[in-house]
Amino acid sequence: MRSWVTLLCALIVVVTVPGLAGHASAQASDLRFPQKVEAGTAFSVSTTGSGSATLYIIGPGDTIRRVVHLGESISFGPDDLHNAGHYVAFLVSGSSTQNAQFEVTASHQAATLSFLAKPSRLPVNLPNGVSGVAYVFDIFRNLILQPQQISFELSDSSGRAQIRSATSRDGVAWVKMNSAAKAGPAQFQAEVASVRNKRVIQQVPGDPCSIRMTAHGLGQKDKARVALETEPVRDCNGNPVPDGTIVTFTETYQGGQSMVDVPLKRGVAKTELPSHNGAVISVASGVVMGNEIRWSGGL
Amino acid sequence: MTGSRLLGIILIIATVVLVVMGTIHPNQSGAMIADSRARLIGSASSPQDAVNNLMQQIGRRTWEAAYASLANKGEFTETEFVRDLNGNYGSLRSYANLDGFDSQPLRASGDEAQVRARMRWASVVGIFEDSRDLRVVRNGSQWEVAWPIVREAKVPPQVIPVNYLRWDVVYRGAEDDWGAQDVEAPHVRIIAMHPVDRGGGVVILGEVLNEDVVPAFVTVKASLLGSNGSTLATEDSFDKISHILLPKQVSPFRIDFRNVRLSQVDSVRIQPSANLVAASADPVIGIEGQKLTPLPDSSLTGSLVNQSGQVVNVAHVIGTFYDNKGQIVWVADQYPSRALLPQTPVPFTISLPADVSNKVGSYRVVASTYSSSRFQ
Amino acid sequence: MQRLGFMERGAPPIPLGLIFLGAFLIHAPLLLMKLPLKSYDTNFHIFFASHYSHHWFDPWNAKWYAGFSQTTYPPLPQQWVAIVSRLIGLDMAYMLVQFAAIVLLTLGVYRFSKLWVGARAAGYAALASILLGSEAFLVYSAGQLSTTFAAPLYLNSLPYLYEWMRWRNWRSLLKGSALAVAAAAAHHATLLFGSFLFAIPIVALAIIDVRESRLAHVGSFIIRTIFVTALVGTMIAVVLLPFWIALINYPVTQVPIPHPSRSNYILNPQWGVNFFLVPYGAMILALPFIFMRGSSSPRLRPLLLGFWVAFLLGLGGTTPVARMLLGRAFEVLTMERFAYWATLLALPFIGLLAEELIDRYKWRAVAGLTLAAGMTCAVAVSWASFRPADAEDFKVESVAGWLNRDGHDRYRYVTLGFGNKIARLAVLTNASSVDGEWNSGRMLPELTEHGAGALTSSKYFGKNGLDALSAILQHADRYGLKWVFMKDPYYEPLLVFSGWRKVDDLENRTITVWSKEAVPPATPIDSPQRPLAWEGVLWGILPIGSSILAMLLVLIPDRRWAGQTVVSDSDKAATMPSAGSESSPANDDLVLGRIS
Amino acid sequence: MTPTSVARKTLLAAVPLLAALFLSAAGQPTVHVAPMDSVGPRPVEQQTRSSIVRDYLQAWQSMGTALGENRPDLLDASFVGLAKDKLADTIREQRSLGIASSYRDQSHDLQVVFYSPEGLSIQLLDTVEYDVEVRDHGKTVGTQHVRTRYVAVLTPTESRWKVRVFQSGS
Repeated sequence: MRSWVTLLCALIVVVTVPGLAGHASAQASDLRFPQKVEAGTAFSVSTTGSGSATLYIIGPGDTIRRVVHLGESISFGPDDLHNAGHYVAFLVSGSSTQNAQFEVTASHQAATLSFLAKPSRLPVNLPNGVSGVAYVFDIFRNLILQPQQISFELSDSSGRAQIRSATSRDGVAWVKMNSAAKAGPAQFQAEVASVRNKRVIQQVPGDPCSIRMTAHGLGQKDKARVALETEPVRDCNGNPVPDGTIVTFTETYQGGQSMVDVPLKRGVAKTELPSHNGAVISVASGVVMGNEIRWSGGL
Repeated sequence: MTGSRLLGIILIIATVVLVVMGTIHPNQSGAMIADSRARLIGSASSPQDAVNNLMQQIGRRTWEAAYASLANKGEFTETEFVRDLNGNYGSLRSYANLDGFDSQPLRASGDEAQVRARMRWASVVGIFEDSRDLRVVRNGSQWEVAWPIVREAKVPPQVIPVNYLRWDVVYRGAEDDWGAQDVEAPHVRIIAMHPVDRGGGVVILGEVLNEDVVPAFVTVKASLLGSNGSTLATEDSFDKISHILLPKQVSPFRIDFRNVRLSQVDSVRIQPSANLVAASADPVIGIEGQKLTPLPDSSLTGSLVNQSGQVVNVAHVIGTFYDNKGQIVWVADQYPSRALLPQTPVPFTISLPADVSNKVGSYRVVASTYSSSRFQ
Repeated sequence: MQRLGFMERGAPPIPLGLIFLGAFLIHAPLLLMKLPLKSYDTNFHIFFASHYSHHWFDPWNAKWYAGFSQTTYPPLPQQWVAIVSRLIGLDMAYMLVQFAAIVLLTLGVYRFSKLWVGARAAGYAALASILLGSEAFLVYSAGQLSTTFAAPLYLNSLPYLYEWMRWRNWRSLLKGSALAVAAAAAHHATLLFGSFLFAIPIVALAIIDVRESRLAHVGSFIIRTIFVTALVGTMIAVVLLPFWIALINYPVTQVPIPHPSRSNYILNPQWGVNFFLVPYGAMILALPFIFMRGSSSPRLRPLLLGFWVAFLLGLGGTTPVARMLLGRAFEVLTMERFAYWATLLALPFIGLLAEELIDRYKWRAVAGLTLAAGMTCAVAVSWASFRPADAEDFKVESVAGWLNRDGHDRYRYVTLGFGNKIARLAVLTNASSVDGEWNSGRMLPELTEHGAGALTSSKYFGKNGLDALSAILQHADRYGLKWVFMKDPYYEPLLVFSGWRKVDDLENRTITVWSKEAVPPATPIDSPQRPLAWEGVLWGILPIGSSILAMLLVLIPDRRWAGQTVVSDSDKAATMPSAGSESSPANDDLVLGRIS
Repeated sequence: MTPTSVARKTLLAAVPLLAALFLSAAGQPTVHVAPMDSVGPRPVEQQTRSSIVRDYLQAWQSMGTALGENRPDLLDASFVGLAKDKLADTIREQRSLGIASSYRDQSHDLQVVFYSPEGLSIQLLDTVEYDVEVRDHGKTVGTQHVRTRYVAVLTPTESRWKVRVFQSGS
């Protein structure tokens, strides 16, 4: 039994090893391509022998098939290979094939930037709240892997700007910046070698700060109700809180409660609630509490 | 020949008898809901018969017959009667069918009696009850129901100024343009979460805040994780939440898990998700006269007042109940059956479990609304 | 050799060819107009057929209920539709198969009636079957292809089985058994209940005839009867094996779903019209005759009793009989099929009545009967227009188109207010739904626990329906359910308050599309109900094979009996066998050229 | 120990090695993934760690099949934007020339080098070995074994990570 296993293994080795060797030898090349070619540049390759042959260049970005004359050099124009990547070449002449591998690299000249700026909306005065990521591409939309100096600038509506620069690594650079204290749209720009890309970041007011309300009776109009109105609601940086923000009025009285969620309109929230003598009326927006009023003008 | 035809005569008689039996004592449990309630409308020889007959007619929506049987039909029109039961302005009642009823005599004399009729209506968002104390009066040998009409409120002619606050959303579009900005999803935050064991299952109670400056369409999903990190169950808040939250608005949420015990749960993963949504700040709903009713009818009552000029067809009130330490002990909801007309209070009642009722120290109610353009 | 004969009075019997021509003239135009497409269930059968046409050997259909097995429903007519659809498309294939069933019914009624009455009366019965209200109701209003396909096969099988029981005719045994098995492969309920309502009267008739005939031996008759029962039972068990496996492993235990045919037709007169007046039509006028004539002739009494039981069952909840006799099956079955069978059982009487009226009143009777039958048929055919399956006719092509584009079909969907259009939609779209119309095949707990039918019609099932809808919407994530197509605004508040958002509208804004965020794409449900591969192979071979076998077997010529003579006299002869002549009344072969 | 027994043992020991060689030739590529704990600026979530590798390897499969069968539609599942456009162009060129190329990846050595702060892009380097076989009108032109480094940028879509930049070179 063991001898059969031995024989089988020997056979496998005998069959496999020359195969592997052949595989390795297939990579031996007589075709001399430059090891690296910059995308969009012209170059030529010399050949040996005589007669005609077919040249195949295959890569994930480009495919070329060309009939060439052996013994002459093969020329490639700037438009022939412009996608960066690893290419394999075969020169087939009759039964013989010559192989080669080479790389097309991205141009060093940045032409476009993919700029990811996030978030598109954030509260004011938030440290490191804004992030920018830039990918640098050449004119053929190849990622430029060589380091590039990229400048990021975030300028708010008043013109104040934060500027940072970063060096790209493997084609990407990133920064984080603070949002400004003043609400409004801010311009966020990335720039490399005079190539710019802009984004707009909305800097919005933060939570309301110290909500204050007043209460007054409706008099003859409706004695049973009390009118409530806030002062203009602002965040802690003085920015007006946007209209539509909900302000909750709650009236608590003996054995009961009334409440209403009112949106800010033109900066203030106002409503009417049933009037109860001795009722405590409070105001809040989200988790921020405002002042309290003890109402003594009710029925 | 007479004998030979006897079988035929017997079969005909048996058929008639069987049909009569099936009609006098119908058992139509396999029939459609509306059909299964069909009964022979007999004579109203007692107050309860009169009420039962009326309820059957209401259940089968034979409005004309029901109205004709009333003792006080001179006080209102058939249209008003139908509107009382069937709703108006696209309210929840207009989406409801009588699912069942029971009647309970309260008092009776020779010529007059009072019977309480509890009607259970099945609506698209669940069951609601309508209880009416009916006066039943004798008319000759028959009894007739005097229907306590609830007239739909009439809004006085007026001009209500409208300055709509409305958000619309324009998205970037489907084309792929890497790095181009799209509008940011709203930021929401869970500000409270409390799991409790209840009724053979786990209930997650909590509150979510829209901390952004734009409206958010919010859904809260929760997963119960076992001790080995495996997910025991995942559910979402479904309608036990106010899905559209305006900036800085807070909504309670409740997520029910059946057949899981809290002891099996190692941790809870809450996943709030928020999307930008076109929304309007109107209508503004005041929730007035909120009052806790103690046991045995433990509930929170109050009334909704539509402070805007737009009719709200269906409203949804959700109550958050806290203990004295401020921890959420229960979240419950109700859909009032009537439409909210401008400036017209509509009562609501949120029922509370008896055991929770004792613990409630404070509460908070939010209302969300549905307005269909078809009824404006 | 003695043989049974009937005294034929007056006019000769109507040739069967003429009856077939009548069936063609009445039903072919209606079917060419695709009238059944408006019915309740036609699209359901087409949906099943559509699946067979794409996956012949895989009965697992992922398009409904997130996946269900079609082995839960005998496949024969749908498989024939699938085969024929390769040539003429699904819709016309359905019409053709339905037409074949109608023609087979005339033949079946003729042959079945000939067991009870003379050839002339049987011819009238066959003619009446063309205009039968219940047939037209089932074809054009209910769309019950399986029922109307199985009944003719069964009716054609019974005379052969009678022949075997009485005369030990082996060819008849083969033919009758094959046809009975094919009938079972077409519809299980027809087999289960038809065996009682149709076969027991036949057995009783055979007993009567055997007792009156001094030639046959009762003992051997009993053995033959048991043998044929066992044979047919075994064959059916084998041919429908995947069906039995599904039924045994997953019995229909879901909460019963209400159906109007179970209501009391007097207390709910609208259903009385639908399930009694329309199917019976002018036959109601003949009911006294049926009872009187059926009871006056001992040989007709088994038929009368069979008719009476079917009649009572067909009355649904109008009498307590159906509930008592059927037990839980009452909550599962729909009752209109019993009315259909009752009318089929009544047809021999109708044939007799027609014969007598024509003999007595000549052309006046012919005119009156034609008018009555014609009106019955006309009302039943047009009933689908008076009381359409859908309140509104609308197209679902736009919905299917929407689902099939932009990867929408990666998610599941549900419709609201689409009625039985969901089957048509399921045929057209690649997407899968959690809803469906084949309630016995569904396994999703959200659907089986609530006692409601299709989600698309939830509101008609009251609280149960709405609970089922809520439950499935609540578990949208679980099933990859991302889309709701809403035709009926009734459901809008539920969608709004439970977190669904309107994302699109179709068909001139009459259909709105609602979506739920963050629902993961649908994944196949790993269901233990999924049939094994060998079951799929059996399902693809045996039922259709049984029908092909039946067709081949009926082509075998019957042995001809020598010396056909007609004996006996008086009107009794029309309903009683002559003691002096013993023959197989069923020896009219199914091969058309040799009939009549 | 005799020389025969040594030879026999050596051969026996070679059996699993050879089996592994055959298996790897016939089956999936070998994959090595560098730890992602120190990737910045955003830490890689546990779920992303597995999905990113799975989706990237799936992209190789898709690319191999798409280039082998000249079917650009097969790219949709795994590629987006630039990468998809470039590969689709290549397939169109191949198809017009009657050429097909088969990519059989044998090993991947993956290293995630950048995960953007907002989580919208992730960059990885892949030292990959693969065989590329070229056929002209169905006739094999030749096969070459390639070892190179790929830079890939993946971005999240609704259901998976898709390759947006796919470029070899150092």
